[in-house]
Amino acid sequence: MATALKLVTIVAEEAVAARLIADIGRLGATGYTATEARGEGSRGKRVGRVGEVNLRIETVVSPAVSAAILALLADRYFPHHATIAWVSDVEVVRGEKYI
Amino acid sequence: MATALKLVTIVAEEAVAARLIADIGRLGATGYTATEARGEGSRGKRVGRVGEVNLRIETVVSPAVSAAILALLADRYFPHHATIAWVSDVEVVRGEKYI
Amino acid sequence: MATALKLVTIVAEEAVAARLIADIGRLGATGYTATEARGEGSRGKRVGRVGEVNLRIETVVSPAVSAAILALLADRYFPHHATIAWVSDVEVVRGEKYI
Amino acid sequence: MEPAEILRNALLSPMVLSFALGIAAHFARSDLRFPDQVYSALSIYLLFAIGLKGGAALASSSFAQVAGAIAAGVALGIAIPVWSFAILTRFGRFDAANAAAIAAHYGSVSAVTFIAAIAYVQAVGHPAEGFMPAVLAAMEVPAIAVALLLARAGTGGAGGDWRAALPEVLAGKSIVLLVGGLCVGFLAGPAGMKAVAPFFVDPFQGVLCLFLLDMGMVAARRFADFRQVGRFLAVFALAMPVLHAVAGVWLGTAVGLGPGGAAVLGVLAASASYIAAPAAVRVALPEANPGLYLTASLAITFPFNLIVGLPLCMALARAFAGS
Amino acid sequence: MEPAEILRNALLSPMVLSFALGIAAHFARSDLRFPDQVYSALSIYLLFAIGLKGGAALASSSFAQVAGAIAAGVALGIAIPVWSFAILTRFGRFDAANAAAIAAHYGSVSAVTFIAAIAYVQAVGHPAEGFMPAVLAAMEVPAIAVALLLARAGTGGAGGDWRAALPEVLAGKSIVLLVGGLCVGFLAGPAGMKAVAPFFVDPFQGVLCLFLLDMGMVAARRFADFRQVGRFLAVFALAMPVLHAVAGVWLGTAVGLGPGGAAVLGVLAASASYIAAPAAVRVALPEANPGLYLTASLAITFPFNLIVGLPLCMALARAFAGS
Amino acid sequence: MEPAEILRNALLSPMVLSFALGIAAHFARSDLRFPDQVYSALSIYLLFAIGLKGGAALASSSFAQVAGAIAAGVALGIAIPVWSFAILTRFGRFDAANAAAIAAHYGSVSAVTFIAAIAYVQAVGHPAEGFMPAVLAAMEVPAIAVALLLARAGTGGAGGDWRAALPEVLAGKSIVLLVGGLCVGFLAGPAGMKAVAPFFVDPFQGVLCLFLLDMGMVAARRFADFRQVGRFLAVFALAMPVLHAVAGVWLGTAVGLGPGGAAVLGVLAASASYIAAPAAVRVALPEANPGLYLTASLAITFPFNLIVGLPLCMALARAFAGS
Ligand SMILES: Nc1ncnc2c1ncn2[C@@H]1O[C@H](COP(=O)(O)O)[C@@H](O)[C@H]1O
Ligand SMILES: Nc1ncnc2c1ncn2[C@@H]1O[C@H](COP(=O)(O)O)[C@@H](O)[C@H]1O
Ligand SMILES: Nc1ncnc2c1ncn2[C@@H]1O[C@H](COP(=O)(O)O)[C@@H](O)[C@H]1O
Ligand code: NA
Ligand code: NA
Ligand code: NA
Repeated sequence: MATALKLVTIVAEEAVAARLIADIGRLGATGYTATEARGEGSRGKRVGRVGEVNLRIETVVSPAVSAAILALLADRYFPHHATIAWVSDVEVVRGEKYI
Repeated sequence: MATALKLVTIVAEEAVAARLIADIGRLGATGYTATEARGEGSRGKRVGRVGEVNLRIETVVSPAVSAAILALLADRYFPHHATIAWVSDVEVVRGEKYI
Repeated sequence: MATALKLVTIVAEEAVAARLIADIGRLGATGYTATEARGEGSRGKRVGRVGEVNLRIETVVSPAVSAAILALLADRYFPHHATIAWVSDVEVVRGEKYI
Repeated sequence: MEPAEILRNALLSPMVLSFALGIAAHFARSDLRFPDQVYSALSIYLLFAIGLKGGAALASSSFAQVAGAIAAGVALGIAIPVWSFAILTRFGRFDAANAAAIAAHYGSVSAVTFIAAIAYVQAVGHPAEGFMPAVLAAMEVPAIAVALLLARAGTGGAGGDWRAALPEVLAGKSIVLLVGGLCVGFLAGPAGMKAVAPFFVDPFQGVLCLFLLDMGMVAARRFADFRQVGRFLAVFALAMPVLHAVAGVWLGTAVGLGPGGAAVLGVLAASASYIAAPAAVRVALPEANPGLYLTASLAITFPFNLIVGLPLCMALARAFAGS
Repeated sequence: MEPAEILRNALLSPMVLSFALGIAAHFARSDLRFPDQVYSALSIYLLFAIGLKGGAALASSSFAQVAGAIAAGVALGIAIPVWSFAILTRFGRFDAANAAAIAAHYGSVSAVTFIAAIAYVQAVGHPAEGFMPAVLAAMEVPAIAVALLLARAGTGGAGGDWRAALPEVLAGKSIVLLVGGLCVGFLAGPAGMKAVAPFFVDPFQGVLCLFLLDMGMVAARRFADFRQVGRFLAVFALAMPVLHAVAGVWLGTAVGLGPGGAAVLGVLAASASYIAAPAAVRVALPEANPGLYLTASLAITFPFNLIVGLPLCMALARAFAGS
Repeated sequence: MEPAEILRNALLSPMVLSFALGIAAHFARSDLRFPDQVYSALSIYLLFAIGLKGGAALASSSFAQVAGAIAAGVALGIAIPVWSFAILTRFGRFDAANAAAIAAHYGSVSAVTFIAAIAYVQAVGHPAEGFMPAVLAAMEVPAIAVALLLARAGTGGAGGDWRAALPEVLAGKSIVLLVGGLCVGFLAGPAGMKAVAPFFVDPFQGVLCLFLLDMGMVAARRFADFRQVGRFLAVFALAMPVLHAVAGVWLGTAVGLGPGGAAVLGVLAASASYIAAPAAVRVALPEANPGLYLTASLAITFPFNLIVGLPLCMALARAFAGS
């Protein structure tokens, strides 16, 4: 009943979020869930104002898609954008839907 | 000190969230944390308007309760409601509190 | 490319969140992401009003820092504050940044 | 006022224009996004404010007149879902759940359409009776109850878990704010209202513009589901409002409402709910498809009423009143 | 104005009625939910607006009169926690932490109660002195400091981490908005205020209604904790406000405030904080139980003051003024 | 009005004082936090409201006068990024991406500064022409397009993905609200505007105060990045606004604007964007450093204009007008 998949969580500045969501869709993600977030990292505090809005995006995907998303992030987003991403193992009911 | 438990994360349309929270409480969850979310999946974009509000609910539970929650979701929520759920392994300090 | 790290998620009442964030920074966390949350647990419903605001904080850290954060929570926050924390294993691209 | 000017008033009001701007923003792929919590704050404000104003007006209205208008509204709320359900199952070949869901939406009422109607009839010189918000409140629930009973009958008792759904509708936020506002306004009276009018009365139409700007984006998003809706339901969503408008204006005139009030009752009958009904239907008839009932009521009937329904009802009301 | 009418004014004001509606909505299990961020925006608006108005009024007040009123307020803010702490430890058998936490709440003041009082005394024809917001601001902190010192003494220096807590209270949002608003209003003067009055003055009471609607739901949620409170604290939460009301009105009359101002000082003394004090106490006295201090101040004393305290203080003030 | 009084008006307006309070709150480490969604609701309100007012004014303006002012604005929007880019690369030794990013910010305009200018010139007795919001809207985009083209040339075609960025800027929320508001206001006309004025006109300055309170905190947060900015850019961020102010006021006078309108055009030229430009630059020039362009425009130029730029432009306009 349950399938082993990957949960990729990405925290990114909102300026690039629309583009990022389109990109992960192209790489094979069938959906995502997003919440607004504040945060702090190597580039200082981000508290939801001019140039400081974070979006926390999570998507349940197959291991292959997960790897593709991470590669894209490392290649195109990390160099210039305030972004972090992590991956964990999850079990999903009726996982075929998300592959 | 740390106990191995399950973290069940459910993203559901808000219309059914109250009922869902009551249900998972009945199945043995001792608490939950909820945030408002947007999202996109097989049923299109959900951006927080009329009929389009998502709630992201997470609850730390024992493996048995986790299985019961997933069974309930598959049985009663997935067929008709915009819902997704995933489970991951977590460690919790003083986990007895959540069993 | 990917490093195995810990994701510590803490749900805490907002009154202590500022202090808590400072504490985890001192223990070695290089950043955090926070969202506002509602919730329910052993101390009743917390719905975002006077004395009832929850903050959901997550931080990607090394196993050692994770252990230190949990020890601090158990020691100083759990006894008197509405707080819960869980830890899961995550993989992070360019993980050296977060150690 | 000339028909041309009435139409101009309907089409070029800041409200309709804001709604159109919202639609345009969606198709321009704008990143304009109304924050969720602000959206729900605006709807709380609008509902509570019309409740308050209605309540204060109730205090100075004759009981007979109010009772007549409410009876007319409730009668419409019971009749509309019955014939809608019959048409949808018989001619549209919808299953019981979807037919009942749609019937619930068209029998119930849209508060935003109502508010636009109140502002419109006032702008064209025929202000409605002040107690009309009480009629709005009375029309919200009956249609939903009737439709859920029909679903129950139609599915042999399986669907339409109306005993679970009704308390939820009655304690739903739109009813609580409308009826609660009516009570507060009634008890506080005109003197109490004076103190809060600079917040609840004067800025009202401006707030409505902002709300409709967002509604335009919401409705435009639903346009993508047009294919799902199908030709039958599309015609239904345009023709039934006209039918209901005629019925509402006629009944309103019959129970003694002035032209403004009768026009507003017509608009109420013509309008389709998209707050109370969807919430109830999601819970009681989860197998019904929101791509049908929400798209029809939100993306077809709502703009149709805003643009065509308002001047139509006004014209009908003036014709019936023989003025 | 007749006593009956004064009472009617207190009970049937849109503010009290909105608060009652909030309570009713909670018990009807309504899904009405005020968005969190809107709630905090409303509280920012209310605090900043009273600061602004007070500041503009300060500019045209005599120094002596202002100083007298502030001195009276601060004296109450020091005395109330001392005797409250004594009563709670001696007769209530509370431990030092809980007694100090409760004492901090009853010594400090509630801005929302203050605002309701200002509107009320104006409605019954005895407007308060315009500089009263300065008194409100001056009364917020001293009681908290005193209570934390008492806790420190009571627990042998272990509890009451007041050195950490006080800067946080002083830079807390209610103080920043109140004192900041006072400064802005004072410097901008009446001319500057005129430009912003349509936002900060005219809609004020309406915004307060919406806020109280939400407060009603918050207070009702606390009713579930009544059992925790216990009989002693319940009596305390009703009796002390009466005592403090008498002390406040008497002192206010003594330092030369008019009946409206004296009544408002009475209300301030009677009111219990639920914004500044809880924030400080959560940090400095985490071992104190919010089920005690928050429930007492929010679910008992706040509605009591809103309904009984306001007309009581007004009646006392008129009696003391011999009018 | 005397120069001294003009300055007093600029420094002690509730707007500037609220901004200063925001800065103070940041340095007092206050926990005052403006909710994110409320912040974006306020900016939607402000942009839409100036659009509406400008649109209604457009209806009653002569075409020639409007065209002249818009032409002057667009000319400035094209020229400013060209010379800014040259100065920054030649003398400041910035790379093409950073120079273009900064040039885009200083060529484009700040809506909040504009709003403050409109309120200011009115307060000192020289109201600006009502159609100035149309000039604001026309000045937002050209500078960004020019700067991205310069970046493209400067990096040999690699940087400055302007074909991707421009549609995003054009459909960006500030353009949609401004231009959309202009259209709605224009079509609804003064009659339509009257109905929504109590929401979009009267409370406007008060809302602006609340917004500036938050902006003060945002700007203060950026002060921490001062070291990154460097001496050259700091001087640039203070000197260029003065230069642009002179150019803008002179051009405004030349195309026939009154002293108020010319002063506002000067302020527009002097102002640096921090809504439209950052959004475009983040997407098209991600390698540019926000610690440079945002800090310069938000933490240096914005407060400078608010405090020095406004009275300066007014004084210049009166001098050029020979009054
Ligand atoms: N160690 C971390 N754990 C969780 N979130 C982080 C961490 N580091 C950075 N972030 C998030 O990622 C955003 C950008 O990080 P940075 O680019 O390092 O400034 C921050 O605003 C945080 O929301
Ligand atoms: N692959 C996914 N990963 C994360 N969230 C998802 C995914 N698919 C769907 N969701 C969430 O679940 C909601 C309902 O999904 P659906 O029923 O597929 O439309 C969406 O609005 C998303 O918030
Ligand atoms: N089992 C649980 N799973 C997820 N979140 C929880 C759980 N228990 C408590 N919480 C969260 O932690 C907060 C404080 O919990 P408590 O101290 O038990 O009242 C609650 O308001 C919830 O947001
Ligand atoms: Na209807
Ligand atoms: Na007190
Ligand atoms: Na400029």
